[in-house]
This record gives sequence, structure tokens and C-alpha cells, in this order.
Amino acid sequence: MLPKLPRESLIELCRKMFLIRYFEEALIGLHNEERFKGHYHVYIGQEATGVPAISCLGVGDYLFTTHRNHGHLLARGADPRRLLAEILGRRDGYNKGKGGSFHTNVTSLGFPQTSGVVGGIIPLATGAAYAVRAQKTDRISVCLFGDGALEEGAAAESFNMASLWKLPVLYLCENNGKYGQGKAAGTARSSTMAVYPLTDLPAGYKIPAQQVDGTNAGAVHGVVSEAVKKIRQGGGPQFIEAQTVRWPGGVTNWPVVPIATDAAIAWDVTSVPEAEREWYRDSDPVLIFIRELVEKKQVSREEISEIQQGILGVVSQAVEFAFDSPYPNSETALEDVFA
Amino acid sequence: MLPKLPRESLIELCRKMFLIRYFEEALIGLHNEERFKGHYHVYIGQEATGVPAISCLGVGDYLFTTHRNHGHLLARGADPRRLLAEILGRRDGYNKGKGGSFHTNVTSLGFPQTSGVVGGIIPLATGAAYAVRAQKTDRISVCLFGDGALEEGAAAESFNMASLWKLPVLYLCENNGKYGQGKAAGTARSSTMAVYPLTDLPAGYKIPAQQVDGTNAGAVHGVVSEAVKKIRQGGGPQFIEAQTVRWPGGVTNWPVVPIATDAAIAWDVTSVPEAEREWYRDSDPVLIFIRELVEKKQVSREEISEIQQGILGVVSQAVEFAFDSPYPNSETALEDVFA
Amino acid sequence: MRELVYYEAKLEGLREILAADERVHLFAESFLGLSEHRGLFREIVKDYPDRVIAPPISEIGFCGLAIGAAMAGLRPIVDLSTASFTFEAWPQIVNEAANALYMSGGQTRAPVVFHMLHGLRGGGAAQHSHSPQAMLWNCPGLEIVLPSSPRDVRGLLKTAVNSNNPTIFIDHTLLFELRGPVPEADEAIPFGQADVKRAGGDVTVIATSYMVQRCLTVADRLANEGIQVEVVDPRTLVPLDFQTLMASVEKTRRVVIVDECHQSCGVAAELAARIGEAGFDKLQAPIRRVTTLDVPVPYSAPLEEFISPSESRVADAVRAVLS
Amino acid sequence: MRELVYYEAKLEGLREILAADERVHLFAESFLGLSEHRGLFREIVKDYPDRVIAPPISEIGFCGLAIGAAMAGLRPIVDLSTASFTFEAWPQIVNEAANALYMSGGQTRAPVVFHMLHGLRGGGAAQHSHSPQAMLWNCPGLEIVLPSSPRDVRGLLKTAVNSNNPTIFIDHTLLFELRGPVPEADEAIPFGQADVKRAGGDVTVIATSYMVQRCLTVADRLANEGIQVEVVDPRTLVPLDFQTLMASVEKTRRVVIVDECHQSCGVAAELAARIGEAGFDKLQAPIRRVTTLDVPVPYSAPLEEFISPSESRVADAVRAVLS
Ligand SMILES: Cc1ncc(C[n+]2csc(CCOP(=O)(O)OP(=O)(O)O)c2C)c(N)n1
Ligand SMILES: Cc1ncc(C[n+]2csc(CCOP(=O)(O)OP(=O)(O)O)c2C)c(N)n1
Ligand SMILES: [Mg+2]
Ligand SMILES: [Mg+2]
Repeated sequence: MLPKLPRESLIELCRKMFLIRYFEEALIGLHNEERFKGHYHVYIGQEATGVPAISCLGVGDYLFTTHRNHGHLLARGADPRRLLAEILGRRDGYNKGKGGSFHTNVTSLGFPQTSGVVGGIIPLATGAAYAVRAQKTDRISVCLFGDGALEEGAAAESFNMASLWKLPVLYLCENNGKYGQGKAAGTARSSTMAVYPLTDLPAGYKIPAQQVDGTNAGAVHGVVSEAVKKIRQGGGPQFIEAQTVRWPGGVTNWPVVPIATDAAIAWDVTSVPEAEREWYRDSDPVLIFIRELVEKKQVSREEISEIQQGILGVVSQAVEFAFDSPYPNSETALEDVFA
Repeated sequence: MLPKLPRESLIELCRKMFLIRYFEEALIGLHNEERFKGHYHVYIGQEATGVPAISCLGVGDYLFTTHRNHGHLLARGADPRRLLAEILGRRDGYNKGKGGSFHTNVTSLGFPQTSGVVGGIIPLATGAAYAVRAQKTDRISVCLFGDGALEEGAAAESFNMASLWKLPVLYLCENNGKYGQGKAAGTARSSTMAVYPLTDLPAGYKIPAQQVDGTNAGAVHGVVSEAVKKIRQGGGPQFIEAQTVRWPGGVTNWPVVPIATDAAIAWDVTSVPEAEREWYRDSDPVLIFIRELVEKKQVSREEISEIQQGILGVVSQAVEFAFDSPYPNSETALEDVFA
Repeated sequence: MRELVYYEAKLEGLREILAADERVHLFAESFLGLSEHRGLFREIVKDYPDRVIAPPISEIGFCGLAIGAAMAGLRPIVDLSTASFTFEAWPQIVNEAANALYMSGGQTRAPVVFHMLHGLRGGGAAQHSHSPQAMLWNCPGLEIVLPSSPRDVRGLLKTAVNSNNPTIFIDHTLLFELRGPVPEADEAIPFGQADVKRAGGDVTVIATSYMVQRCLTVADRLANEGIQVEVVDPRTLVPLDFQTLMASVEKTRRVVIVDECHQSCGVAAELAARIGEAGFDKLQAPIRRVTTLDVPVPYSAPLEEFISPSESRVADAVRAVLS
Repeated sequence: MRELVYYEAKLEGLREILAADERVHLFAESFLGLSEHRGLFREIVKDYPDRVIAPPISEIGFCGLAIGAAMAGLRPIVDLSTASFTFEAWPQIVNEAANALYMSGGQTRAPVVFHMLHGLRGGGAAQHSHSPQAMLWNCPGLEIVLPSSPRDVRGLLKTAVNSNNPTIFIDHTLLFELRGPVPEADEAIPFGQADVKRAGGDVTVIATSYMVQRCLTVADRLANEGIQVEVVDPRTLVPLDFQTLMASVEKTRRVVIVDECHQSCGVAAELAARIGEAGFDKLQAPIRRVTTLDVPVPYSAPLEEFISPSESRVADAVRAVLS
């Protein structure tokens, strides 16, 4: 399903999804070529959640994200050059090299803190909601986190306060397949979470909660824009669980790219290694989206190709920029401890 | 409603309830006469929860309790002399004076740890349940805590594991009236807990959960003995919320006794100061219990009087014993850091 | 100068702060622990119903919430009541607030104040008697304030709220009834300025929080023995006014450090290590630490007294460095 | 003696422990962090399906659960993975486990082992690089173990599991590939026995965990300059073998302490304070501390190197105490 948006906006969403995909495929390549070290997490497979969801937000809204933040930042308009520079620990990184992949944040885009502590941002995002309400604005706060974060007690504590105090916060839980994988949504038990469907947890705290297919950009756009509207009108917190199927390239701690994503795969998966073929055919949100764009005659396959090429160019520029950026001076390590 | 138990057992419950009541009335008196210092919490008003509930347990079962522990210890058979000695910080206290009111525990009665940290025992009790299951015994673990503890994330985390791993643990939440006070059980909102009824929280984690009137000894005995049976049979965790109305003498941080409890009040409350009369008439679990005992012809009012006198004697002996017990030697402060 | 009782000065400061800056929100049920005066807080709640909120018993949640609110422009003050409960919020304080500015490369400020009551309070026992300042000092990114007088508590609270950094404000119940001079004028006492609470030429006693008052008492007593004790109160550990401490050390060449943390890796350890290094050529005697002994805090009064940095232990240490 | 790689020795010890005592249960997903060898843990899971359980991401919950299980007769080992996550379980570790024996007046034992990977690991950044040993040392009631060699990790793990106290077992990823002698025989290395990892007469370098290996490298280099460094590894902070440390200090009269905690109130502060007091008359130079600088840990490699207790900083400190 396509979001109910004008063609230009749909193309913009398409560009963002490609940007995330190619940015991260490139990133994995660089890591596996040992051009940088360190642990990182990729957003591949969740593009149709973050991109349409974040497109529903206003300029002044706050976003808090986690270890799996690259997609959220790019969806919000972050410069891939500065994001990559940060991941490489370079001077031109958004955080001057101090944050790295786990912590990249961009306050000018509304990201106050990106935390690598599972569950760490849930109270923080709830607090930003408290602030914007106290300031009598109509801004909202959005908390983007994984299904695992619900296992942390901090989630439950935050839901309680958000509900008691009717705070303007959207909890967007991205359930990337650890739970309920391959089963009908919300029916399967997880080995680490007894609450199922997951929405039962916020619902217990009287927070309206719903599930959505996170590979379906139109469905995501629909529920998120609706939720954002309610929150902005003073309706208090909302919870959305977006379900995606984990990308097979990212199931271990050290991702590998089974095949570089190409629009052509949307119509013919035979080039994909057999083990991963099912995912690219049924669950790849980028391919699903462009297939629909073409089916619904919003764009032609040629246009898709052009977009793809354009984004590949943007990504290679980002790689060049980031590697050209020098490491920060050692003494800068002593700065920014106190304001 | 009376517990379905032989007359002797009912009398034993009656004795335990009186013991708790008189022990704590004495304690409050001693404090207000400045015969000891320090903060403490009383169980008055909750006697018909702890006494019948604990009577359902076996010798080998574990019990974990909180800052509000005196009633649980006495219900389980703790010696009031040694309990009081502990509260006074004396050598003959159960914890050699190192624990005090907040931490009195008696391992020989199955109390491994009494924690003054709200929510602190919920993981601990869940862990003892893990252990007895691993040891292939049919023991169970019982966790006795207040409604406020559900606000701590540690509660949610523990419920999750207890449910996932089907652990033999009984969560007995004593809701002493902060929530839903004076309103129909479970319908009122609290200013600090969005989940209502409280049983919705464990239920979200798929833990069978029910409410019971905590001033009704028979009802408590019924649901607890049923729950204990299910747990012992391998049915996994159970949650019970017992609702009581907070004793007016204990609403502030420093309790005062409006009137010394006397069995006669069960039949005539005119001697009670007006402000507290309603509580003694409608909500005092000890008076409700003895009224029923007499109504159901289990005991006569004379027998009640005798029991009462006997317990008053026990309590004054405890006071004497505890004050006679010397303070521990200073150097013992350096012992018991490591086993 | 007029005199106020400590709790009055504290509440006055709080009122002035609330009146001056509407970004200040309080997450608190009282601010005065179990003290008899806690009822006074209710008046503040009445005057600022929209800016004082009593949170659930959810420390990690409400501390994190306050940090997030600070990031979004408020100036929250969070009351954790007993300092031991700070542990419940540890991940938010030490791993979110403390790191926010740094890991964002200077982008994100978290100007939140965490208020708590530390130390041996008489019967607090093992779980309610902590002094977490040493653990927190091991965590860069937090400012740490320890007032010890009516004037200081009011003046430092103002600076704490105006600071752009997360600030730990550690108070002590046993100070509440202390009377002392407090200026009428609005006074913010800057961080990083140690205060020589009593001048003396024989021994430098560095003390924090309630221990300052205890050491002043001991100093009076020792004066009768002819020993002139200089009592120096750092007032803030982060930032630390090491210069003022060293100036005193260079004068007396003998040092006793008194604080209520447990001994190992406590505040006294850090001060002793720094002074030991910087003052190596000056010191005439080994630096003595008087701290809470390294055992959990016992309930029973004589046991608690035995492990505490008591007057007699302080006096003995002073005599020892002079012998 | 045969040689093993560190991670092999560690897993061998774990296997021996599981085989010897059925009270041992593991709450863990790997035990080897992100290392390439983490797959090996799966074999252990296969062999002990009922005694290894992967908990939810609920640190306060599963640490508390393990403590409760220990109180009820098991000997749980909990893997917290990165030491920074220990903060999530702080209240259970420092306010329940540490106090259990004491506040029960000797009744309740909590023989649980908390295992974690501390320190600068390369790109861990501010939130994943903590060394919580100093904070934990400030909390009486916990034993603290820091292995630094294949032999030590196996032998100390055994003692940790057999201990009747809550024990913090702090390991370091950067040790995993180290090769060294490990006896075939079952060996439990007692707590409270420092190990002179290298003898030398000029300077005592006290180091812990991975820093021991770093200091051995520096010692080799300095030997070429004619400086004989003695490297002493306390192995356990609680209990601390202060005697062995002081024996070395009395021999060399010059001390450098190297550890990865942040400087203020770190492990080095405590050791410096104790040695400064006990060795006042012996020391020929001020004690130098080489620690992680007092800033949150930056991500970028050259920044991380700059704030770390690096080889060059250790070497400089050794030269400084000799000059
Ligand atoms: C408090 C804490 N515990 C453990 C970890 C280690 N960790 C990093 S990512 C992760 C899984 C998180 O799962 P989820 O929230 O579903 O996010 P996903 O990675 O699936 O997007 C874990 C356990 C952590 N970062 N923080
Ligand atoms: C972690 C923590 N936070 C706060 C407190 C202070 N405190 C002591 S008792 C209490 C209220 C507890 O309410 P509830 O659990 O309902 O127990 P009740 O006293 O009503 O029996 C609070 C907040 C504490 N002891 N521990
Ligand atoms: Mg996930
Ligand atoms: Mg209650």
C-alpha cells in the first residue's frame, strides 16, 4: 500500500529508502574491507517504517533513537557525509568523532540523544514530551526503539508516567522479527518476552496501542500520521508496534551483504542467493515499495533506475568525504565534558 | 467470611492477629515515649491478609518481605521478643541488631532477605523460585510487597521471567488503600499508577492474577490456598492483590494509636474517636474476624477476652525482654561483612 | 547578617529559584526527607501546582524523564529523597546525563539537578545510609555539590539550577536544624570555590557536608588542647578548588580528610592521592583519612557510631598527624 | 607447562566448574562478548541445557533473580556482558547482594558471581567502556576479581564460584587472544594473593586486568633503558593483598599505579592513598597514577588512545618517579 501522498512526496520517500539501503550496504563493505573498526548496527529491512513514519513529523518535534539509528537520521534529512564521518570517528562527524555509530545525534534535526543503552531513551523521550507540554507548544516527542527495549523496566516506568500525565509522546517500537518471526503477527511467543502481543504492555498502562506491518509504507504512514494528529491535539501518548522481518544479512553481530540491492530484483529475484531469496522477495521493504510505485504508475522503472543511480552517487561522495575528513586533534578529547 | 479451617486453627489465626496488633500498638507507644528512635512501618490493618495467607504455606517455603514486615514475621511464628530486640538494635535481635525494623529476617523461618528498597525483593523472590525448581523440590517462593512496588520497573522485569520460565512463585501484593481508597475495588485511578486494576500488569505478562478483599480472612485463605496448590503442582506463577483500607493511625510517617484495640470495640465503636470510628467499624480486619468467630459460634466473647489478655502478656514480656537485651559490642560492627 | 535555620534557608532558596525561572520544575514529594518540616513543602506545591509533580516510585523513569526534559529546555530539579535510591536511577544518571554533552560533541545539554540526602542519619541501616558522591565523582560529566551551612545550601542551590550541566546536589538531614548567617540579598555561590570554615595553623582538616560541622566542633575542643585546626570545605567536588586546599596544606603541612563515604575509593582517597602527589615535598606526616569504615552500615546505634567518622576518631587523627 | 589462549583457559575453567558442581547455573548468552569465539559458548549450552539460560534484556531483574537463587542454594554465574550494563542492575548488586550477609546478622549468604567485560575496547565510546571496579570497591560486601592471564582467569573463576560471597568478576576483551601457561591440574587461585608478574628493583608498577599486560610490555621496553620495573598484579581488590604490594614498595621506594578506571576516586586513588599513608617514610618520589583521564570515553580511535593509560603514559610515569 502506498502512503496517501502526492507523487513528489512518494519519490522523496523512495529516495530516502534507497539512501538508507545504499549507505548501509556501503558501510558494511567498508567494515568488511577493514577500512574501519568497531561495532555498528544496520537499519536494512526497516526502511518502510522509519522513512514514512518520520515524514509525518513536524520541524520542531523531538526524536530519540538507539544503536540502530542510521535509518532514522537519514530519513530525517541528515547529511550522509557527516553521518559516515561520525561512524569513522572523523572531525566532520556530527558529534566531532566523539559519538560514533551508537550515538550519532543531530540536535538541529531534533535528535537530542542517541543512546546505545537498550531502553535508555524511553524515559528521555518521555521527558522531552513533558517539556514541550510545559512550554505550551504543540510539539511532540517521538521515541524510536526495538522490541527488546520493552524487556527493560525503564519502559514500563515511562509508560506509566506518560499515561498518568497525558504526555505528547509517540512510542514507535520497531519489532524487527526477533519476536513472532515467520508467524502471524502477534501470535507467537518469544523466548524473552511473555507479553504478547507486545501492544498489551502499553495498553495495560492505558496507552492506545496498535500494530502495523512495518514493511508496508502506506500502512505505516497511515497509522503514524493518525497517531501524531491525536497526540498533537492533546490526546496523550500513543504506541505503535511496527513489525518487520529481520534482514538475513544482519542476523549476526557482524553484517554481510548477500547481494547489493538493485531495483531489478524487485521483479526478478533469481540473482539472489537461495538462502536469502525469500526475504528479498517477500519482506524487503524497499523492493516492495518500488514495486508498488511502478504498479500504481507513480514512476516508471527507468525513473527508479535514475533515482537509484543518483543515490549511489550520493553515497560514494559520502564515502569520499568521510575518508577525507581528518581525525580530530587528540586534545579535543578533553573538551565538551562541561558546558 | 471465616477460613474453612478447624476451630483450633481459627483460634490460632485469631491469636496471630492479636499478636500483630498488640505488638505494634506497643511499638508505637514505645516510639512516641522516645524509648527508641528511628523510622518503622506498621502492619496494622493488614492482619487478615498476612495471617491467613502465610498459614497456607509449608515449612520449606521461602518468604521475602519489605519495610512492612513485622506482621509477616509474626504470622510465620517469629518470636516477638527477638523481633522487638531487633527493632531496638539489641544483641538478641534476629539480626544481632544489624538489620533493624526495615531488614528483620529469620532464615530458619524461610525469610532469606527483607529489603527496605521498594521493589527490591521482587527479583529476589523470583530467583528463589528459580532455585527451588532447579533443585527439583516442591517448595515455592512467596513475595509479599505493597502496591507501590508495582511502580518499579523491577516488578515488570520479574513478572516477565517468572512467566517465561514458569517459576513457582506467588506474588502477594498488599494494596493498603493508597490506590482505590474508599472506592469500589479496582475502579479508581491512582495518581501514581496508570494500570488499573493493578492485576492488569501481571496479567499482561500472562500471569494469572486476581483480587481479594484483604480484610476478609476467609476470602484470603481461599484464594491463597488455591494459588499455592496450583503453583506447587507446576502451574507457574500466580498474582494476588489483597485490598485493605489504610489504618488512619498509620497514614503519616510517624504512626499514632487513636485507641488501643479492645475486643469490645467489635460490638460497640462509641469509644473510638469520631475521626477513626468508620475504620474501626468497617475496615478493621481483626475486629471483623473476631466478630465473625463469635457470630459463627467458634468462640465466645469470654474466650476472645482470654486470648486478648494472653497476647497482651506475651507482648509485655517481649518489651521487657527486648529492653533487657544489651546493645551489641561495638566491634561486632566489623563482623559479618564476608562469609 | 540575619540568621536562618538550614531548612529555612534551603526552602527560601528554592522559592527564589521557582519565582525567578519558570523553566524550573520539581519532581518531588518533599525536599526535606522525613524531617518534621516536610509539611512546609506543601505550601510550595500550592504555589506552583503546575511545576511540582510527585512521581511514582520509579526512579529510573522519573530521573530519565527529568534529563529528557532538561534536554528539551527545562531546568528540572529531581528529589531522590534518600541518596541510596539514586542507585535505582544509576544508568540514567551516569550513562545518559553524564555523557550527553560529550558524546554529542557538544550539542546536547542536560541541565538537571539531582537532589538527595546522604549519609549516616541514625538508624538508616545498610540500605538507606549511602554516600554516593565518590561513585559519582568517578563518573566524569557530573558536577557534585555538598553544602554544609545555611548560607551555602541556599547559594549553591542557585548555582546548581543555573548550571548548564547535570548537577548532583547532596544534602544531609543532620544539617537541617543548624542555624547560621544568610544574607538577605540573592546570592549564588559559585562552584569551585572552597571555603575555609575555620582558620588555623597546625593541621588542615578537609571535610565535606555534615562532616564540616562535626570537624568545627572537634576544632573547638582541640583549641583547648592548644591545637589550631584549619577546617576547609571544598563545597563542590566537581569542580574542585584544589588551589585553596593546597594553600592550606602548604601552610600546615599536615592533613586529615574527613568524609562519610566508605573508605575504599571514597572521596578521601581521591583527595589524599592528589594531595599526596602535589604535596609530596611539603607533608610532615602521612595524610590520615577518617571515613565510614568499610562495612555495610549497621542499624544499632552503638554499632553505627562505631563505624562512623565520629568526633573522637577525627580528634585522634588530628593528634596523630601532629605526633 | 602447556600453553593455552586466554579464552580457551576461561572456557575450560567454566566447563570444569559446571561439571563439578550442579548448583552452578549460568545466566548468559555468550560469556565472550562480541569476540569471534562466542560460538564456542553454544557447545556449553548444548551440554547443560537446563543450567544455562539466556535472560531477557532485564539486568536488574535477572541479576536480582540470580541473587535470590543464590540465597536459596544455587551458585549462579551471571554474565552482564559489557560492564556498563552493570549499572542497570546497580540496586540489586550494591544494595541487596552486598548487604545480605551483614544486615541479616550473618544469616543469609548470596554466593553469586557477576561476570562482565570492562574498559576501553576500541570504539566502545562513552556508554560501553566503563570500569566499574572503583565504584564497586566503595561498596563493602563484594569481592572483586580482575584476572590478567590465562592461568589467572581459570584459577580465579573457580575460587569465585566457590566463594560464599557475592563476587564481581571483571574481565577484559583485549586479553582474550593472549597465550600463556596453564597447568593441566585443576587449580583454584586463592583470593587475596597478589602476583609479582615481573620482578625488578627500581620501580613498583601496580597494575590490574589488561593493564598488567600493557605494563609488562612497557617494562620490557624500559629494561632496554636500564630501568628494572617490578610489575605487581593484586588480582583481587577485595580481599586485597596489601602486604605483597608494600613489600615491593619497600624494596623499590617508587610507585606507579596503572588502572583503567577514570582517575577521580578510581582504584589507583585508593591504592595511592593507602600506600601513601603506610609508606610515608619509605617513598622517594610521589606516587604517580596512570588512569583513564577524567572525561567520558570518546569514540574516535586517536581520542580514545589519548585518554587511555597508554604505554607511553606508563613509561613517562615510570621515568618521572625515577627522576
Ligand atoms: C542495557 C543494555 N543491555 C544490553 C545491551 C546489548 N544489546 C545491544 S543491542 C541489543 C538487542 C536489542 O534488541 P532490540 O531492542 O529489539 O533492538 P534491535 O537491535 O533488534 O533493533 C542488546 C541486548 C545494551 N546495549 N544495553
Ligand atoms: C527504591 C525506593 N524508593 C523509595 C523508597 C521510599 N519509600 C519507602 S516506603 C514507600 C512507599 C511504598 O508503598 P507500598 O509499596 O505501597 O508499600 P506500603 O508502605 O504502602 O506498604 C516509599 C516510596 C524506598 N524505600 N525505596
Ligand atoms: Mg529487535
Ligand atoms: Mg501501599
